Amino acid sequence: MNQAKRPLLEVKDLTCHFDVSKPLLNRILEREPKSFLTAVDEVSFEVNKGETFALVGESGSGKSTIAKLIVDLVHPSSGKIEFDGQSLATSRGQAFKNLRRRMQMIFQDPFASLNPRWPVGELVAEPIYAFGLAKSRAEVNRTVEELLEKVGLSGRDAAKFPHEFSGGQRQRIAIARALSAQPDFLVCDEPTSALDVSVQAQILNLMKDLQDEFGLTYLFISHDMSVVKHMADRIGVLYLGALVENAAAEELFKNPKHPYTRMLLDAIPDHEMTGRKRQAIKGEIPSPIDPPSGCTFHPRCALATGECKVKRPEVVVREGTRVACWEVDRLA
Amino acid sequence: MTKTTTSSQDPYQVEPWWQRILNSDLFYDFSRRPVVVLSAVMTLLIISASMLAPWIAPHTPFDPASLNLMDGFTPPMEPNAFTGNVYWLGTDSQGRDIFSAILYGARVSLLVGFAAVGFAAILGITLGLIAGYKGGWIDTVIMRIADVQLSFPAILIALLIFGITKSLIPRELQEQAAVYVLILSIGLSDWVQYARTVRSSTLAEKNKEYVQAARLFGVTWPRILLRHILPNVMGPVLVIGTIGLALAIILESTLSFLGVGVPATQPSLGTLIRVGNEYLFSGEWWITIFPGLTLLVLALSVNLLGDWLRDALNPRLR
Amino acid sequence: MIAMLVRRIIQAVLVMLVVAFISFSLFQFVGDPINNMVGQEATQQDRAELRERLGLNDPIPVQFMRFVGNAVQGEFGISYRMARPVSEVIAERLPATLELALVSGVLAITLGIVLGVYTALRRDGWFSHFIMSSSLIGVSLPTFLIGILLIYIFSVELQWLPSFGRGDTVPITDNWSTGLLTVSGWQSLILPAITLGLFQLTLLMRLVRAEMLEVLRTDYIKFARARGIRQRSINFHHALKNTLLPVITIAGLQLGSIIAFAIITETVFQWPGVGLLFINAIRFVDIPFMSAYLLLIALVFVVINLVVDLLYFVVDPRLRVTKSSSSR
Amino acid sequence: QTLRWASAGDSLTLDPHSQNHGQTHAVSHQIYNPLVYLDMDSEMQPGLAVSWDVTDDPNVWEFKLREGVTFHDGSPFTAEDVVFSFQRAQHANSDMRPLISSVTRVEAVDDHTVHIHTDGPTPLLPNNLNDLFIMSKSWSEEHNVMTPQDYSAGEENHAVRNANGTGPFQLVSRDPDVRTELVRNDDYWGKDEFPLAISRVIYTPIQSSPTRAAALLSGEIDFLQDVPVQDINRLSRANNVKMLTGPENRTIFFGMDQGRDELRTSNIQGENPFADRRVREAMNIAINREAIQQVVMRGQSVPAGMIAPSFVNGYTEALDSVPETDVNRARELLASAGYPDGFRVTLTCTNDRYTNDEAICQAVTGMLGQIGIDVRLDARANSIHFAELQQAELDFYILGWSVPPLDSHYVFDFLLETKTPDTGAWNFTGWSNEEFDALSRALPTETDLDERDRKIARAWEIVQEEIVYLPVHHQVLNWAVREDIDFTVQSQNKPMLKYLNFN
Amino acid sequence: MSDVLLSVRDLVVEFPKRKTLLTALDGVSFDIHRGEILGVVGESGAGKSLTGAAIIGLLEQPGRIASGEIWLEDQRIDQLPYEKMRQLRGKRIAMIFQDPLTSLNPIFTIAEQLVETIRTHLPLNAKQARERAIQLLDEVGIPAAAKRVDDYPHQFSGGMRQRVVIALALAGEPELIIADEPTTALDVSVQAQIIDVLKRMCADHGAAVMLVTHDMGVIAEACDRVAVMYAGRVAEIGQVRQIVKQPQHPYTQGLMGSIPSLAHQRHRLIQIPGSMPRLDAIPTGCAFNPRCTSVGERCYKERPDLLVTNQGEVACWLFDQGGVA
Ligand SMILES: Nc1ncnc2c1ncn2[C@@H]1O[C@H](COP(=O)(O)OP(=O)(O)OP(=O)(O)O)[C@@H](O)[C@H]1O
Ligand SMILES: Nc1ncnc2c1ncn2[C@@H]1O[C@H](COP(=O)(O)OP(=O)(O)OP(=O)(O)O)[C@@H](O)[C@H]1O
Ligand SMILES: [Mg+2]
Ligand SMILES: [Mg+2]
Ligand code: NI
Repeated sequence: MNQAKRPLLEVKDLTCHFDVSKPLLNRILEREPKSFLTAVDEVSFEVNKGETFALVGESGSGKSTIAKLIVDLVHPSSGKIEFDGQSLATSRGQAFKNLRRRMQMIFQDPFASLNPRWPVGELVAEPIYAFGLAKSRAEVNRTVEELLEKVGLSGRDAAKFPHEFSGGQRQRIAIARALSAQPDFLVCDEPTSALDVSVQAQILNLMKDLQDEFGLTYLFISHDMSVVKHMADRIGVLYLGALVENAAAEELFKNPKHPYTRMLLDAIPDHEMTGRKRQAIKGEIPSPIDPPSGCTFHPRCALATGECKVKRPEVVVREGTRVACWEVDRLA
Repeated sequence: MTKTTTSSQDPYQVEPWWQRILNSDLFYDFSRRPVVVLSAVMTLLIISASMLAPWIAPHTPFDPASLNLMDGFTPPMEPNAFTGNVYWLGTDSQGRDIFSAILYGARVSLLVGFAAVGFAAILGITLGLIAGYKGGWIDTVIMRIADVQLSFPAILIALLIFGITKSLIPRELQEQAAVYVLILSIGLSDWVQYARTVRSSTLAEKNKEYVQAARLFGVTWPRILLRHILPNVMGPVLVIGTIGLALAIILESTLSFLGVGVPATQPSLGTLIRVGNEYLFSGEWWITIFPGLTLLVLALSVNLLGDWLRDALNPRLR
Repeated sequence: MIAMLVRRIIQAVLVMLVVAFISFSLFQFVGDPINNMVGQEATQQDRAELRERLGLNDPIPVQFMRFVGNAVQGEFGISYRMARPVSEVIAERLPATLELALVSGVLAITLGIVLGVYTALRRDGWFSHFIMSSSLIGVSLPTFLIGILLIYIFSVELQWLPSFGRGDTVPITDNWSTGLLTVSGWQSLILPAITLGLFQLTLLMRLVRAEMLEVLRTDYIKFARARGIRQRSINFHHALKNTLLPVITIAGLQLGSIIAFAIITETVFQWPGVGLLFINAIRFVDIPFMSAYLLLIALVFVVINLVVDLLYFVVDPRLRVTKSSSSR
Repeated sequence: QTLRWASAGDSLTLDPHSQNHGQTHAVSHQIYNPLVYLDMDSEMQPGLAVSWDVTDDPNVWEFKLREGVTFHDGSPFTAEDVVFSFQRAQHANSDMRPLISSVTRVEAVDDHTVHIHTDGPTPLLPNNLNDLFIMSKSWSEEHNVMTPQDYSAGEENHAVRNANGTGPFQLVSRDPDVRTELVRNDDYWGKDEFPLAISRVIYTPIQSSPTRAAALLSGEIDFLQDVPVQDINRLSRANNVKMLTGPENRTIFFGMDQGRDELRTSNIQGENPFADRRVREAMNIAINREAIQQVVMRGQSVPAGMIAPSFVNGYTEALDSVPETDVNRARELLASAGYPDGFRVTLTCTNDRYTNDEAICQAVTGMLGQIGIDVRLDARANSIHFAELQQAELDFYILGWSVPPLDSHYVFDFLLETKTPDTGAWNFTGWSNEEFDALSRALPTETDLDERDRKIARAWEIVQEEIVYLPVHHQVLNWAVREDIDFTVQSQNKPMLKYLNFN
Repeated sequence: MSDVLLSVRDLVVEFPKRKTLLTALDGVSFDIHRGEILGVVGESGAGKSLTGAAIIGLLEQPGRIASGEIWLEDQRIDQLPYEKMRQLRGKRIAMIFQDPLTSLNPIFTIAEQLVETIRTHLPLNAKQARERAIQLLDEVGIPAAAKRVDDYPHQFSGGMRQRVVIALALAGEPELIIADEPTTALDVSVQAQIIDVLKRMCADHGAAVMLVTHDMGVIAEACDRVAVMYAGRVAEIGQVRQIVKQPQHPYTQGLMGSIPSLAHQRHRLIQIPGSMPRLDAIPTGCAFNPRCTSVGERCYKERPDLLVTNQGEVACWLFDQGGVA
């Protein structure tokens, strides 16, 4: 195999069930079987080095779960995740530690992702200590200072506590902390959804700058289509845990293949007042515990046929786009 | 709004820790409440006086050999009918100087109170953290034990443990063991509160992203519990601890009053009150009133502090 | 609903078994029951015989099962101290404790709620401040001191109320004679009930107040205000009902505690209830009585908890409706 | 006139033969009558017997019974009832058995004469019958209470809460530990002899001593038996209350285990300091009995030099003279015994049995501390104390002893004779002296009373010389009554309410 | 204009704090006309919610209106006694909060809450009120309203609950609805539905709406006019097209520029440097001066008031004849 062409991250048939059964006694009394929630349903995608892969989808579609699966905060029920040819699940010891280090995550809530009792310097230094990336206290301090300056803060902020910072600044601290592990790959779970637009712009710009500087690879999660469009090279659309469409960003916006993707795009508010008519999304997302049969989107789909109700769609490739829909050709 | 620096100051200047305390909202709120300040002063006063008892007390009431029985029942500030000795707050039935006895008694009460609270807190926090963080059957087991325990009022548990240990410990050790038995029984009757509070805070904290972030760095769970979660759940613990201290002191005195606490040769405030109680109607009011007042002031001050702390640490009340 | 009930009952049984085991262990580990039963003249042979007769040589699980079996039938053996069947003594004394607990419980709960609500609504009134600060004194003074002081003031100095005992009682059934039907019974009840209820009253009051303040800060109260709902209705309809929900649990537990705390009050006021017997039993290491009392208190707690849970179920719609559509 | 009567503890049972316990008898005395009883001055008075004497056979006593007496249920009192009652009191369940252990047979000579046969001459038999109550045979048969309640087995019989006596009062209701109500027996045989001024008695035990005092002050009770000594001052100052004071038939003292090779609770290994007489003497003169009397007892005690109260045959003031307190000499004695630095020992004490028992122990702890003996104090409930004492597990303990038969032999027999299954039942000191044993054992059958007294005196001499016990004081009895009540203290602490009068 | 329903004049809201007096709203002025939807945008902490709360008289302690006037038609309402104000609430001014999950009292049924509100404001008997409640639920798009009216809040999904909240707000037929971020807590996909309902209801009932949000998409879609707030002050007010297409205030310009565009791809977004000042450190002069790209001398000294330009009102010296210098 050609080393250069190998994707940095390869996710294959990733599935994650959560056991959401009632307590044993209730199940016995109410004669209910165990029930599982399928948060991620046979998802496969690849992310190449240096590119940004985005995941979009409504709330509850499994975006965060995929993020956690990749960084091993949640263990998959089946499927495999390979990072640079290695799997976290099977590696041990130093190799495991090293893999961990190379994948870091930025969380949605800049208020909850920083321990309020720790001064910023220690927050940023924690990965350095944990992974043994510095030899002396002085070196740690220097690194922390550099990182803080890199994300637009001052080295002297290290002694302050998180509550003395605004949301945007905190997200910068979180980024600095993630960077302190010297990762190749950053999972960003809605990193700006808690921020104001003006601050969001700062963070998005910073992320792009850092990507240019360090050659970082991003898995970028968002529900805001315009942000996704701005950031991503490739986009995956999730619906009820399944990846219904996976396309290059340009292509997805220009030429959506899956009816759900189309629906999402139609629902984007027209904040630029271009006169585009906005369509409200019909219906509500079904329960992932008891998902519809066949194509899970069929109850909300205008094109659904009998086949959609019973058979799960296979992934087909159309013009470089991988899409899971029986009626894909009709839509085009 | 911690930052109160005016714009002329260097915004990056870091305050030393005492400056931080003095500038904190907590301290500001504290300094604005005379009652709270007063109770803090009283608490500190009683604590330090009892710590220094061997140096400031005029007598050593715990040494029976140093007592002169003839000094018994001396009223405050009046000479004894037989010996002519004058005592500040009078003496009790054994000729013990009440003032010294209060100092030493408060020492026993505070020792029992602090140790019992410490014991309960450490036990409760540990179990609460583990139950909350690990979940699953560990959680179930710990919390069911807590439920069973909660089915018994503290006083009953304490009485029971006291009763059992008393019959298990050899007699010659009992006098010394009494204090430890008290600590054990009060502590054991009290851990549930800590466990429950810490557990629920832990449940909330463990889902916060900073914990997940720490896991990403490969931090092991005991370390996450200790370094990350523990500091964030200490607020409520502090509040329960303070109020618990007052309760423990009262419980100790109640047990001593019921005759199952520390022995009369090493009286705690409760024992002093119990002993003095017998003489209340006979006119020797000072034997019970002075220790009673001390107990009241101590418990009240600690309670006031706890009360204030609870409000002050509750972000929604601010 | 049924599942909850079943779970609670299983839990209750479990609690009772654990407590039963503790009680049982008392027999095993605390002193030799034989020694307490026979005089010192008894010969070694007498003892062995008695030991055999009482089944003390059987394996521990067998003994435990027998203990539980007996306990279920209300058989706890003979009190070492009083030399009478424990169940009988308890049956005789329980009414006194229950009446005392009930009256002080009612006192604590009603006054606690009323004062709690008042202080929450009039947060800055001087009367609220007065109540709040005096309530702190209430929790800072040990119960026994309060009792003694009340006796001193109202019995000795003022001679208004009796200082001890239950006053005249009227038999209702064979075992139950009540003091609630006579004037002297009520007079005798006042001081102990206040002494016993004061602590719980303060606790409840502070709880109600905190809970009420919390509720008054919620969004739905804010929204109710924004809809122009009348202040009265907001305070006493919207807020109070939500406040009382969590208070139910605590109030239930308090009622249980009251029965246990009666130990002190009964000692001070010479109230002829089970608590008084218990404290004596502790001093005398009267194991049968101690274990029976333990089980009794556990039972009271368990029953109260069960009732509270059911009550909760009835009043809180969030629990009642099982087929909630989408709330996660 | 109703009398509301209170004491610290309740009667244990109304079955008169089940328990040999002071307060139980005190209550029973109101309902039942013995053949003879001690009146308020502790003088022996005819009860259901009008006269008694030893017959020609020194082993047989003859009692003439009172005529025309009826039980509360109206049935007549006859010799059969006496025979029955003795039999009942000799049953294994009865606690009264030891008092009449010498009785072999009781025989009804006619309706109003009984003969009591003993195994050997028993000159002091009537003294043992003070608390031996007579029950109705027919009533007992009817209610199936032919045998006494088996107290330790927790048995309940009809006689426990019901009573049918010949006494001055009749039971109305009984709620143990709470309330017992009696009314005057208008058919009482002595209704012309005694004032019998009370028509109704309500008897309540009140455990807590301040409450007891408070109840008296607040006028909730009329007659209080166990007055807390510290409250005496206040009570006597109160204008609605009157204090009654008198010597009590009880002496408080300390016992030391002198027989063992090594004490259980001491730091001295391999030898028993108490075995050395010098140690015991040192302790004896280290105790400041005056101080205890003045402060702990508020003057309500008589410092003691011997372990028997003044009513007892054999008591002399010389024997009872209190040793001079002398700390220095005590130290010297200790040093000469080989303990210049003292030693450690645990003193076990009751806290609910005798007047201010725990305080006395505390005081003694301090006094012994002053001569270098490090005493650890363990104060506990009397039931535990006595249980452990009876298992001979205590090194150093407090004990109070009263002598209802008013004779020294009672003291010797229980407290001083060498411990064997038959003698020295309460001698837990391990002390044993052959000469003493011989003297003491000769007493019961010694019919020459002068010779008997000489033997008693010699026996006491030995005891005092050996310092077997450390006497503390004789208790003083305090009763409090409403101002308008005319009553006196009875040294047995058994109020005979029929003597009580109102002014 | 003649049909001004609500007029806010120089509103100042203060919070006395331990050492300082925080001025959270500083001279806010704007009008709302009948039947109009006025959008209020701004960064978090700009004072949007406070404005709404001040209007309906529900400022939280220790906040208080320090000066300024609020007029509802010709009635001044900022100083009304509690009871008078209460009668206005729900009847003439209603408010919707951000979080539908917590806005409903969990232990009362929807019917109980609706009926109580209706009967507080309208002279209907219980039966009529119930009918009206069902009708209202129907109007806001609750399917099978008659059946679901007796359900408890927790039996509804988030979007449904927000509809119930809207129904409750409309129960007294108010003339003005203050909607404080009514869609932020909801899923993107249901946002549009809620905005639709709100718009339709206002059109049908002729009520004016003050729509507080920081989502420009919502503004662009729903509003007639927009007020942009910054640090407790109004930076700019104008027609929505005007604000979106040709923002005048440098802050509005920055704000609009920082939104990623669907239409054209840029490598970097326009960003306003820095962040909004804390309330205790608002710079003198124009509050925006540290972040402004066209800042001049005057901006540091004098505070600009709203200046009427031909395209709306702007608080910026750039639009004063005197200029920024
Ligand atoms: N620990 C868990 N246990 C049970 N169910 C879970 C768990 N974590 C997530 N889920 C469920 O899995 C599904 C996917 O959740 P996930 O958090 O991945 O969604 P999301 O796309 O990130 O949504 P959002 O946009 O709201 O963040 C949801 O239905 C959620 O309820
Ligand atoms: N109770 C209070 N005490 C002190 N300051 C307050 C209080 N309530 C609000 N503020 C301050 O007033 C300012 C405006 O708050 P407001 O809630 O109106 O902001 P907002 O524009 O609604 O923001 P968001 O978009 O986050 O809802 C904020 O800086 C806030 O910190
Ligand atoms: Mg998510
Ligand atoms: Mg807001
Ligand atoms: Ni701050």
